[in-house]
Amino acid sequence: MPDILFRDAIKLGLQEALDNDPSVFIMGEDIGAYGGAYAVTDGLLDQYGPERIKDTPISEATFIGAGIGAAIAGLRPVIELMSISFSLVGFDQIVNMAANIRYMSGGQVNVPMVLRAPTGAGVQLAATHSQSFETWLCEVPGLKCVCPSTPYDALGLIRSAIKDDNPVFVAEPAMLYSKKGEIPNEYYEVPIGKANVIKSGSDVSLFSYGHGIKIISETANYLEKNGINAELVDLRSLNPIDTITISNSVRKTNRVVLVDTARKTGGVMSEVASLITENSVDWLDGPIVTVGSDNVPWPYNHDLEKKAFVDVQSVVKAFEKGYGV
Amino acid sequence: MPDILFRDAIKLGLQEALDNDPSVFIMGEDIGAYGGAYAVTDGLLDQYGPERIKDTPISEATFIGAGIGAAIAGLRPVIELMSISFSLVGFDQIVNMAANIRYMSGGQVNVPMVLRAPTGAGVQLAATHSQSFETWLCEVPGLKCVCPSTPYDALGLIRSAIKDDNPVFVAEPAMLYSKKGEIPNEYYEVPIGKANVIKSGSDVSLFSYGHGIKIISETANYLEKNGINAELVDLRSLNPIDTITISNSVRKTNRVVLVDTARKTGGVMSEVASLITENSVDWLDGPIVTVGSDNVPWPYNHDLEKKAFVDVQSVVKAFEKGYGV
Amino acid sequence: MPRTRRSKKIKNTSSGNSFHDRDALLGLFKQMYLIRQFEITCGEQYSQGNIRGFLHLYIGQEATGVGVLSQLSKDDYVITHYRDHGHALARGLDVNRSMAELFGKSTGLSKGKGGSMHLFDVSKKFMGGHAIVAGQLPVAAGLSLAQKYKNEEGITVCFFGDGATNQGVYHETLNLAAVWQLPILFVLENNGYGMGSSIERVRAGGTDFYPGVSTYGIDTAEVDGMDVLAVREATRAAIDKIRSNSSPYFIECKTFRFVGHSYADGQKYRDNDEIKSWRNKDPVETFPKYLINQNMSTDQEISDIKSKIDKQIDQAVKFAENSPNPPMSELYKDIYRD
Amino acid sequence: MPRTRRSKKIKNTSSGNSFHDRDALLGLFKQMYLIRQFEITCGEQYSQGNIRGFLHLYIGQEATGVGVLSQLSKDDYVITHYRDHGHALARGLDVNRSMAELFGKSTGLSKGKGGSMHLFDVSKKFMGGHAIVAGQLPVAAGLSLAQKYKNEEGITVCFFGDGATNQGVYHETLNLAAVWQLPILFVLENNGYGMGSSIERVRAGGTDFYPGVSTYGIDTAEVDGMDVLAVREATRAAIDKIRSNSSPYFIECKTFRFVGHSYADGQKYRDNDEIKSWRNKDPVETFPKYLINQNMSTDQEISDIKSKIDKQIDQAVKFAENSPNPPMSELYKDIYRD
Ligand SMILES: Cc1ncc(C[n+]2csc(CCOP(=O)(O)OP(=O)(O)O)c2C)c(N)n1
Ligand SMILES: Cc1ncc(C[n+]2csc(CCOP(=O)(O)OP(=O)(O)O)c2C)c(N)n1
Ligand SMILES: [Mg+2]
Ligand SMILES: [Mg+2]
Repeated sequence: MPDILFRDAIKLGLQEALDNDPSVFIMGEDIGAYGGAYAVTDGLLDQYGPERIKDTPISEATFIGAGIGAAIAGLRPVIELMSISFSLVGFDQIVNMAANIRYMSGGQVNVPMVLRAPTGAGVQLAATHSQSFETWLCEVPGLKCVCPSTPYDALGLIRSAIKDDNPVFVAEPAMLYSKKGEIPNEYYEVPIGKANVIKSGSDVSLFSYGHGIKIISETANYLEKNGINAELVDLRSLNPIDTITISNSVRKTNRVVLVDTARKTGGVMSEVASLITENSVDWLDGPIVTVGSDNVPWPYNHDLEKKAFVDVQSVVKAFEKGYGV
Repeated sequence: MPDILFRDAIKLGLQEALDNDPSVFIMGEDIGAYGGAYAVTDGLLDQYGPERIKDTPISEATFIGAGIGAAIAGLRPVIELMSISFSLVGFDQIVNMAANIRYMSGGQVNVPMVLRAPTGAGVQLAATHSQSFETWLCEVPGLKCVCPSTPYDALGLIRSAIKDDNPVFVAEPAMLYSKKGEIPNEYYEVPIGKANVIKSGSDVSLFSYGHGIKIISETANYLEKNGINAELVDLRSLNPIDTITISNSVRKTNRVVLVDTARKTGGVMSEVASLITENSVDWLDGPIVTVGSDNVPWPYNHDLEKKAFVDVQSVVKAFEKGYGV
Repeated sequence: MPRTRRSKKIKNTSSGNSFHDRDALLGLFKQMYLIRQFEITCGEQYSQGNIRGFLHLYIGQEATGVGVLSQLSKDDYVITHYRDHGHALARGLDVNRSMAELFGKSTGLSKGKGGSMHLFDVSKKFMGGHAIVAGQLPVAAGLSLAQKYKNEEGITVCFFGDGATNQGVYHETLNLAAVWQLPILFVLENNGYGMGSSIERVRAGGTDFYPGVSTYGIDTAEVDGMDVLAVREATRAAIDKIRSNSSPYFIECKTFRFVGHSYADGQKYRDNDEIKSWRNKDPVETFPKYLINQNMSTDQEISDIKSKIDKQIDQAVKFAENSPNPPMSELYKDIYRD
Repeated sequence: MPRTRRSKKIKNTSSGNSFHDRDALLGLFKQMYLIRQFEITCGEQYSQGNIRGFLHLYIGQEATGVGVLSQLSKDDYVITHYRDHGHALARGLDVNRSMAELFGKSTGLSKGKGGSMHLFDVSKKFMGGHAIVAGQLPVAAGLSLAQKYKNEEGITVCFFGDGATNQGVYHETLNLAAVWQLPILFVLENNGYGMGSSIERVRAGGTDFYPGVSTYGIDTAEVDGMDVLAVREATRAAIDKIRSNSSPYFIECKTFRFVGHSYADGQKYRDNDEIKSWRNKDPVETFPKYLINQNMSTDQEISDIKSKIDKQIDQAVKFAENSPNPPMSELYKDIYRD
């Protein structure tokens, strides 16, 4: 099992697709000569040439729209956005067009397109560059949305995303690009729609995704020292969401803590809470505890940003308060 | 108490502001000579002239941004969007710029701007023209967001919105423009941040907003016949949300049904559910029941659209299932 | 230096001859009349409540769509905005299924889910009406990008209105098409108004659009959009150029809608004289007269054609009326492809 | 007809005289040198980890900002993008508080909440650096709209880069400014690259921008952005025109950044020769030489100025270092105004 960087795992997935499927091409700002803002596509231009590694003008709405057009015409574009915050410039094309065109045409077209973007706060880029709009994109019927937390999942999900016949948004936590992890030598995919039970436990279910996995893992370590055996679930897929794995875990541990690195208000976990209330409320021994980052614009200052960011302490505190332990 | 159309209540609010405050002006597509897509601004061009009733080119991003600029320079622009669905074209300006600029400047500027837009499905405009993006906009720190359900609230909220020193999004349910209601002769405002207990009750709290008020009112009538006395709460203000009124109602009736006319997934009510779980879970006699429209793109066909739309029957059914009554 | 190119001014070319065989010309008339009658009928059906939502009629602009689409091959993609009935019918989409879509029926082109603004027929490479102003332009660039990428013969034709040129994506798309040298034909149907806004009130560049376009290094032509033959000739020239150069081309058609923006529009923003003066150029009236004048047709033949089409439209209405609503299960289909 | 207007080509005007009093000229040098030293220091502080996030340096482009801003009055608004240190300092923003903002300190212009990309000082009508490419353009239109609405004297100056012109809102804003005849000066700092993308690779209109702009009927000038005097003269002419006509104006400055796009950029996309040849025009080097040549200054005076400014920058770093972090309560402030 070789160790690989998160960013290189994604690159590997792109390379495989470029190698195996001539209908795959990549578009985005400065993904070619510059090598990509987070160096994910570094070297691909030399390897595959400018027809398949296409640098675009700074016009997100139009190159996303062009991706949709290319996709309904049978290609499989993979589009990189420099930041998920810039998706707002192209939100009309993503939400009104990519998500709806199949439905509006009565199923005549489909959009096998992948949009990839770094997401989340943590590197002092301030209010407009630190957001987590996967919280919105995962709510749009017609789109799929995933967010890997390890190089393993990053590769496995990018493989599935590129093969998917629908538009898939891959939110890549910016803080993970330089993290290492193992991947097997054998081919595998991580199916879209399946959560991952990272660690089985009996006393409480901790749910999160993306960069939040680090936080719930550390929380579990802390709880373990206090004799509490936590189950850790990485949602991975935000749409479709794996209601079965969620229910199973809740019904086993009877206690739930939901952790979002995005702002708590409007986070993915409100939806998960609503799901659990609906499906498993009778199995709960207490409230559904939701923890997220502060509901403020992201500040530049390091300490303020850190304070806004959800952390182990706040998760533990919320759990203790919620369950009186 | 004169009867007035919903659309005219808004117009009245605009006229008052134009009369009383020279820094107020109105911008939007075809609000002048054409009279506005939903006739809210009909006649204003003749009354106030082209400097204050400004027709814009079809470029939402730019005229919203121009509103932000005018607002930070001391004016009070009121901007009409023809549909909340078109807000996506200007989402970057609303979410990245209007909401964040005060914070990023360390409080040096503020954005006293009102954005108004018709919202919601129900008139067979199909997938791209029937959405309810107040569900997203109300999650953005830095923005306020309201949604009136009566001419009274429409006038009262537009008065407050225009006076507010922050960007306020007013989502106007498209299906309500032609509804009539009473307004008093005396001046009043509806404060932003206050929910409205439309009807006091003891057995269950029904929460909704906008066009959903009609549905919970009918539900209450139905329940009453079955001996269940429902309390009706109109959120009205989606950001800030009136946590106190919500808690009081929940703690009184101990049963909760949340109704969204927007798609259930990603609706405002998931956030409310999360709030209730956090603040009042010990007062609940059962699950938090959430009902919303189907999680599908809005179809054109009348019957399909109607089926997708939340209705009294589905609310009653969900309540009965949730509370076993 | 910017690659500005001169705009070709296309005159009325009724005196030309290469396209002038009788069947082709009568075909143009048939299509224009079909569209006209289809839409008059739509208006009636709308006021009876059988068609709902927004209804944008193409009445007055028929020569543009018919002229352009007469020159396409089956390999070419077509994509347009919400005012799409004319383009759909001129592309040969089934009249019955088009009407059924407007009625929201299961036999409709989009199974009743799209309605008037969203006609699609992928088997004819007709990639939709689109309801967000200018939203179809980036998608059009993508269609033609795919054609170029796959080395296909076809080109992409993208229709849009003057109002759409005020949206940023219009400019972004022109730029992308020119930078990547995409085989795409932009057809601007300049009817002078975006809803109630005359061009002069909302656009700084004047009422002509090709000068701005040529600063992108894109070839342009300006044509009388009420003259189906002129449109046809401009299109043929444009397509030849696109196919030989694999480069974009832009045609500006000066045209007019005789009716309101949508069915609800009282047209307070313009006066009757303007409408009247354009009505004099009505292609559905003037073109058959021209054909008769040229001894290519007769009053009788024209009126036979008309009554045949009238019947076809009646049939379409019956077809739509008699078609079933989509089953409720359709609500949940076509969101994702498995 | 489109109102195209000819672009004025502004030559090096060092031989002019109206602005040429010694103090004014030395002032230009002082500002350029201040910016240069400020930014060299920023780079050092960034590599030491005292400045974080993104850091975009203006090194090489000083003549543009200084030339333009030297001509503004206090009534004028200034708004720009993330590469904003030069504009901020040339507008006279406090050096200490600018540095403190980059350090994220409570004494910073934006209390440490904005950082390098978001310098604001409303007391000087400096309305921010903005980090979404081209996002400041619509806001600039709004500022100048307010000035016109309120019948104020001031105008609005909006800076942006060549890359920003590929965003739709650039075009939308030009259109709006021209339709509404807003008193706004657009200053394009054309440094040849948007990140790693040279203009030729991403823009169809060629490397000159004014031809496209003039199709909006906006007056344009093109100027050597490495020549502070030329920029100054172009700006004065532009502002006179804007104030007398209440109409927009557009200046394209040809310039170059000597360093990477941001601190992390290895500049693989361009070769050293290009950088070198532009370095020969470095205004911070050439302008003092010119002053000495013209007997307006001396080696000694220039080096005195430099060491004074060097000290000022050292002070600023100390000020920033010694300033406290914002208190945690600041996290929750400035979201809404009560
Ligand atoms: C982004 C967006 N803004 C506004 C609208 C509302 N709207 C629909 S059609 C239209 C006018 C478009 O005019 P034009 O492009 O000239 O086409 P025409 O209707 O004249 O054929 C407007 C403003 C919309 N659909 N999308
Ligand atoms: C909407 C958006 N897309 C992409 C980016 C990332 N980005 C930041 S600066 C930049 C290049 C801008 O180039 P230009 O406008 O020429 O300004 P310069 O950096 O050369 O001064 C890009 C692509 C962004 N900030 N916003
Ligand atoms: Mg038009
Ligand atoms: Mg640049």
